[in-house]
Amino acid sequence: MSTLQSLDIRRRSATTTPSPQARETLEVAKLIDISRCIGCKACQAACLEWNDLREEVGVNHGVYDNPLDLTENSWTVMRYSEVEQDGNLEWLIRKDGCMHCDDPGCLKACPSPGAIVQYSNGIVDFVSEHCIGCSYCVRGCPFNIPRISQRDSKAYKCSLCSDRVAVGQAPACAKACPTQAIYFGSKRDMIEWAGQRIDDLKGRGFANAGLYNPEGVGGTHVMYVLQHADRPSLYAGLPANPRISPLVEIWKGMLKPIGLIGIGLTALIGFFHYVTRGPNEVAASDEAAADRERERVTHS
Amino acid sequence: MTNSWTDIRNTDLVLIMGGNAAEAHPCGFKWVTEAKHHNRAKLVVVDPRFTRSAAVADFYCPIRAGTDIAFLGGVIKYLLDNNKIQAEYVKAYTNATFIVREGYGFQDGLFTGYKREDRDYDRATWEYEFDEQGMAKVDETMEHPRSVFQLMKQHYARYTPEMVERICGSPRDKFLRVCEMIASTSAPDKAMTSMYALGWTQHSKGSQNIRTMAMIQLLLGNMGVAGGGMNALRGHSNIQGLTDLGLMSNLIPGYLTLPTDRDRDLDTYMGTKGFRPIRPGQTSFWQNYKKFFVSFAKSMYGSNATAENSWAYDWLPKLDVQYDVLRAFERMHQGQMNGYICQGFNPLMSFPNRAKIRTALSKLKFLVVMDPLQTETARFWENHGEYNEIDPASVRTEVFELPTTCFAEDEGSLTNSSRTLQWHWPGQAPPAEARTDIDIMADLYIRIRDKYRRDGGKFPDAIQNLRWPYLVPHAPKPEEIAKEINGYAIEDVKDAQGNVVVAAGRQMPSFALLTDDGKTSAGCWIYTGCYTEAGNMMARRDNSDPSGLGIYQNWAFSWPANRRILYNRASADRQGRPWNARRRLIEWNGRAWTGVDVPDYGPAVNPSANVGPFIMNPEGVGRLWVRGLMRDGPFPEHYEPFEAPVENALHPAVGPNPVARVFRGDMEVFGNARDFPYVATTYRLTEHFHYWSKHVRINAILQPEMFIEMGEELAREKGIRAGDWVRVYSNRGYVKAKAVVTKRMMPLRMGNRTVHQIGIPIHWGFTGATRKGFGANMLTPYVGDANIETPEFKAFLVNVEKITVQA
Amino acid sequence: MSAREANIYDRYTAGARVNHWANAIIMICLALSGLSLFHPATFFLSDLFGGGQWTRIIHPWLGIAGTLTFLGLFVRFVRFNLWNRDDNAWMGSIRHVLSGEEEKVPEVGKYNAGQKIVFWVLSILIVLLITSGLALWDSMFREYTTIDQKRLAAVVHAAAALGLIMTVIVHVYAAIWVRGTVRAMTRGSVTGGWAWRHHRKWLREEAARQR
Amino acid sequence: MGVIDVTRRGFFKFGGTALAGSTLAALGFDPQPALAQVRPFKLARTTETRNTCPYCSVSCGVIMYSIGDRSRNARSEIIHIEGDPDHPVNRGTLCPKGAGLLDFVRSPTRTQYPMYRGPGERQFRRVSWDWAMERIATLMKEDRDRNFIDRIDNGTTVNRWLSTGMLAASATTNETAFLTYKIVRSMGMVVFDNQARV
Repeated sequence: MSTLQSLDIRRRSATTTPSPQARETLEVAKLIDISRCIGCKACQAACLEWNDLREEVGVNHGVYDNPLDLTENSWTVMRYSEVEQDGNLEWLIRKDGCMHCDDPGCLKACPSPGAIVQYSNGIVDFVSEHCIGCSYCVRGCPFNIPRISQRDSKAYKCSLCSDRVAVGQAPACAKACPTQAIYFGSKRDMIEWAGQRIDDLKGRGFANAGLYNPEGVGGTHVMYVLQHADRPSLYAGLPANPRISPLVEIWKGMLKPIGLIGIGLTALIGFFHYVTRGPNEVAASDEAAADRERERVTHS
Repeated sequence: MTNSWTDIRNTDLVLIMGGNAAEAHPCGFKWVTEAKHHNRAKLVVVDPRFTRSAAVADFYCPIRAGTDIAFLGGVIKYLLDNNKIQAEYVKAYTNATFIVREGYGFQDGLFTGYKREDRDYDRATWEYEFDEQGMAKVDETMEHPRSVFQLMKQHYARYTPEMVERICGSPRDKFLRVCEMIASTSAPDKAMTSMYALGWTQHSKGSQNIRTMAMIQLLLGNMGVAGGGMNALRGHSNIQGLTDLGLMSNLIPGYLTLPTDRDRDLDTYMGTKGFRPIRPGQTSFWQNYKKFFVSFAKSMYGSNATAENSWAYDWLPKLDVQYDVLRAFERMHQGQMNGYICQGFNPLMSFPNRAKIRTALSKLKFLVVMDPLQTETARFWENHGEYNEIDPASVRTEVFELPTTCFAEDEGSLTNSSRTLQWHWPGQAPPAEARTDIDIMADLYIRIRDKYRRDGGKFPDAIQNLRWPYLVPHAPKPEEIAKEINGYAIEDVKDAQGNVVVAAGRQMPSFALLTDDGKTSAGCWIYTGCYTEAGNMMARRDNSDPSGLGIYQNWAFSWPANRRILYNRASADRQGRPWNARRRLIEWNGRAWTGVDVPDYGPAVNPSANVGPFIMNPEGVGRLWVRGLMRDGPFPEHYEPFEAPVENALHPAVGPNPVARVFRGDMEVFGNARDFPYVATTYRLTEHFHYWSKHVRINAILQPEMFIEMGEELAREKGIRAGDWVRVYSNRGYVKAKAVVTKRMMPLRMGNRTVHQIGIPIHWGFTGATRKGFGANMLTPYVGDANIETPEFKAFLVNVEKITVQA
Repeated sequence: MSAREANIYDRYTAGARVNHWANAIIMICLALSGLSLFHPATFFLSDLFGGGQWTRIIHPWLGIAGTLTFLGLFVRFVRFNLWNRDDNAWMGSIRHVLSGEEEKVPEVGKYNAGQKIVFWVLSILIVLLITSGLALWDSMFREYTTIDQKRLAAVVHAAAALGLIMTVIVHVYAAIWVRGTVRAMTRGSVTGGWAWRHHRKWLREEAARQR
Repeated sequence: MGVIDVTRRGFFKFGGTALAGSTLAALGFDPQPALAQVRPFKLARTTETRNTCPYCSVSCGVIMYSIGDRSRNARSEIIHIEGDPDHPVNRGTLCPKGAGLLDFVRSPTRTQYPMYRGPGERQFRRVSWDWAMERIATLMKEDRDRNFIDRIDNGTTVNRWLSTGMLAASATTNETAFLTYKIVRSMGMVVFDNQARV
């Protein structure tokens, strides 16, 4: 039933035992170099075309962003922000979409076994057959990426073209990107290439150029090279240090076992109390006393 | 383009001005990104808007639309004043040293010889001074007061940085920073590439915009070198091919010109095509004009074109005036046109002043539209409310809409901006009853020819004697036509020693072997070599690039003669040694020219013969001063657009281009700065392709609805917020659109005035998947460039107001 | 109390009983469907409701129904569950209660302190559950709350649900442990002896009313 | 894919032990794991054809993937268009227009049939190719015969036809262009232009 041998899955949602993970496949990553991105939306077009997704033709909202936000049909959108700093203008354009975290909040939050899987190559993918549309993943994700479809109540997000990567191709957006702002390969190579790009940027006066590979989520398989890595929020609200919300950690963390054990214990306490104390029975003397009392009250 | 897309990787500085490469040619722009990373190249963008090219640029400078010559004139002055030119290159390869005759001059905005009533020049005074042998005089020291160098220095002395700031609104410091960066490429081992497109061509002085940059590239020694050149980023996949093949009023394929009423017979016609060299020993390649003309005539009329009937000279129509689209629609508007055929194209959306275009179309007797998409032009007679107000009953035109195949369903070659002809194959059958353009045209021709055979009629000879060698007459094969374009030997072609070089019936390997005695046929001489005996060179897919300079000799075929970088002789100094050791194109090895590209030169011409690298020019060198070849002046001069917010600061008496042709009725509808205070410019977005991609769902999703772009300061003044509906109106019409309020449209401080600019993308109409929209051409003025009649879409005047629109 | 045997006392009307058992059943379904989403190990419970999607669809509606039915109970019994001095005394001898030595436990009215605690705990938890539940009901009310609010709601909902389940377990156990209690809610009446043993003051009141 | 096969009959019995069951689960009793399935690679058995993007003049190489293996009974419909990795200019990349080419090929507003609209009519109607081409040829011949100028006053033969014009576009092939040129000039047309003008 699974075209990808289940051995290639590192982690599976709502599954408390480890998935079979004997094989160590190449850990891939997509590097998005904002300094090369011309905001042309080729990646959006390629994503829509490859995944056979189509959006309703919307309206213009007074900006270049179309559609305005990620949706169940648009798994990646460009976010345009105009930033003016000491006299000169910068147009920072960021390709928004799933970051494929190493510790995915969506997977941690998802209650349905197998609905979200993390392959051994680092891709976090939604297996829509198991999705129950509960929006837990939306709450788990530190980047607010998953979207629930109105049509089928399933969660959707960028799959890093797991189907293409599974047969050895690059994702559709990486292949289409005209200026190689999107680069795909092993995570190690991408980090190395990012280093070269950062040196080039530093040479052009961007002292704070850096790699965005946030530790808060264990590093991501979609990384950015930012001209201003010291202020990611300039890039349409890219979180400075994203991590799974502590509330989600509590909710999905120790609350779980404690909860079940609590219920279990309450039931057990009751059982053993009954076994030791025996039932609290009404004795014949109580019935007699009740009669006397009734006589007393009714006839006094 | 003089160079090629992949050559851009070799550059050290990219100037994107008069174009928006990142948005209009994203995959070509990749090579700018490559140059930035591998060569530490810098990208400079000068544009009225902070475009997506500027988003990844190292430096951006704003400019008022329509003032490019003022800016570039300022750059020339900067280069000359600071002696930042490649002196040896300028002296050897440009006409800087040539002496101009007495009587030439420039005063108060006009060159000598202006005839006010004709709006034209008598260009006799715009000529070199010749010696007795008819050779132009030169002064190697360039000190002579009438040398081109001194005249140029004097002409651009007026373009001071202050004047540039006053005219263009570009802040002085930013302008000087751009000059500095440009000047850095005057070093022999540095190159700058100019990437421009309609931002420069769509002005009433478009050709001169480009000439100014060509002068700068010549002064810096960037012509003919790797990573240099004048790179026009053509807008369409085969606009280059159609122009090469002469599909214009005054052209014959291969940039020959159609005879005019003055050319009574072949000899008179050929008399004007002498192109005798005017410097000793120059190639002046156009001397072979007759070989190309006769070979063309043979491809048109085959055996019916003989020496006796002057190679069927009279079967070609002669021109009284040039019938460009503006004149065509003017005639239509005056009811002088009965029929019109649109093979693709969407004139209702593409030509200026749509109201005039719609009225013109409705005066036709019949209109034929051949297009893979349902275009607005085919539906100009339908009433679409505000988007297309017309009463169908009043339109008497018979309209035919013929379905054609699109690129995916037909076979043939396209010529891209780098002059590369590439073959493509169909991936599916045409939809429903669509047919290829070839089949439709062949069907039309055969029907008309047979009608003339049956019923006779006016002058059927040319039609009936047209060479139609196709195996299946009503369905010519693309290969057959490609071979015909390449040309073949009708009889054995022999060399001087008499041995056969090309046997009869064989494909011609090169245009150098074409003859003017009727032995050879070639549909388009510059394409010869595209389909030779070795097969379809346009289908070659070997993408090896041994030199690493992005030449790709064996990928498809580049005209002329598979040369990838034009004028590449200029990449080597007088002795034949490359200026730039790291990027060697061709060099003289003592016996012949060798290198990575086909030499744009006689292969064995010794450099000591001082044959200039610009082999097409009678001077043999690049022209800083163009004699009488341009209608509006041998030196480019700043003229304001026909609708300008300010008067001409250099010469108030002469505002707009004095020789641009304006038809009666159009002059009166130019708006003035009082009623229309804001400069408007039109342009494309990267998500859309003119009026095609509104039919494409994915692109409609990416940019669904018409908008205009305005600066934050202007928006505050008008109380407009991002996303509001606004009405932008000129003296000719109005459009309604959403407002994109942005920091990227900067207000220009010009002296004590502030000029605001408004940007209007062009992509929406009343057919297709996007929201219905008005067309930018409802606003644009009906005037074209003085030399080539390209409409002035890029700079005109509008006003804007906030409106409320019911959803 | 005409024909019935004299020593039986009515404790709950038919309406109360129907209301109670409706709420009970719904609460159990809520617990089961909730638990299926709570822990991977319990996800199999979602098959009781026709799979994950149906569980996610039904659970909120059950939540609404549960809240409404509980509201019915609340209105019916709130006046009996107001805290008074007897309850403090009862709490003081909690050890005797647990060990079953009723005689050492002070007399109480219709409901003892334990039952009142259960009543109020359930009320509070139900309020928490419905508010956090609505915040979590994305398929209906996605835009009304921010993601952070939903995260907080998720924790509150889970904790409150655990509390509710445990409280219900105590409630059910107590009913089973104290023999004769279950009939109160199934048949609506208790024996005099039961009343004498556990709710003597209530017995007197009932008896007085029969005069 | 039931996890534990709960039959209708067993429902009630099962219900009773719900609470007890939960304690067991808490101790790590793991129901059958749900397996993952990746979307099958949709180009696995399609036919590839090389082509050039029709839009701008970078002329990126594209590969078109069509259904079927060109066998007779499968209409080779294009299902995906991607960049041609071998093409030296675009190296497999495409811009947003190129990446959306599939929707151009399959646009619902493609022209399908020859349409005709007579003088004053309010709508297009479908006509046959033969009728349309015959009508156009007749109109053109009539107009040419009536307005053809063979000679001008000073006796020069000019052989031009000014009253019918043609507009060539920008994305037709060179072969179409040359054939069009031959036909247009053989009829004497000079009101003739193409997209380069704008």
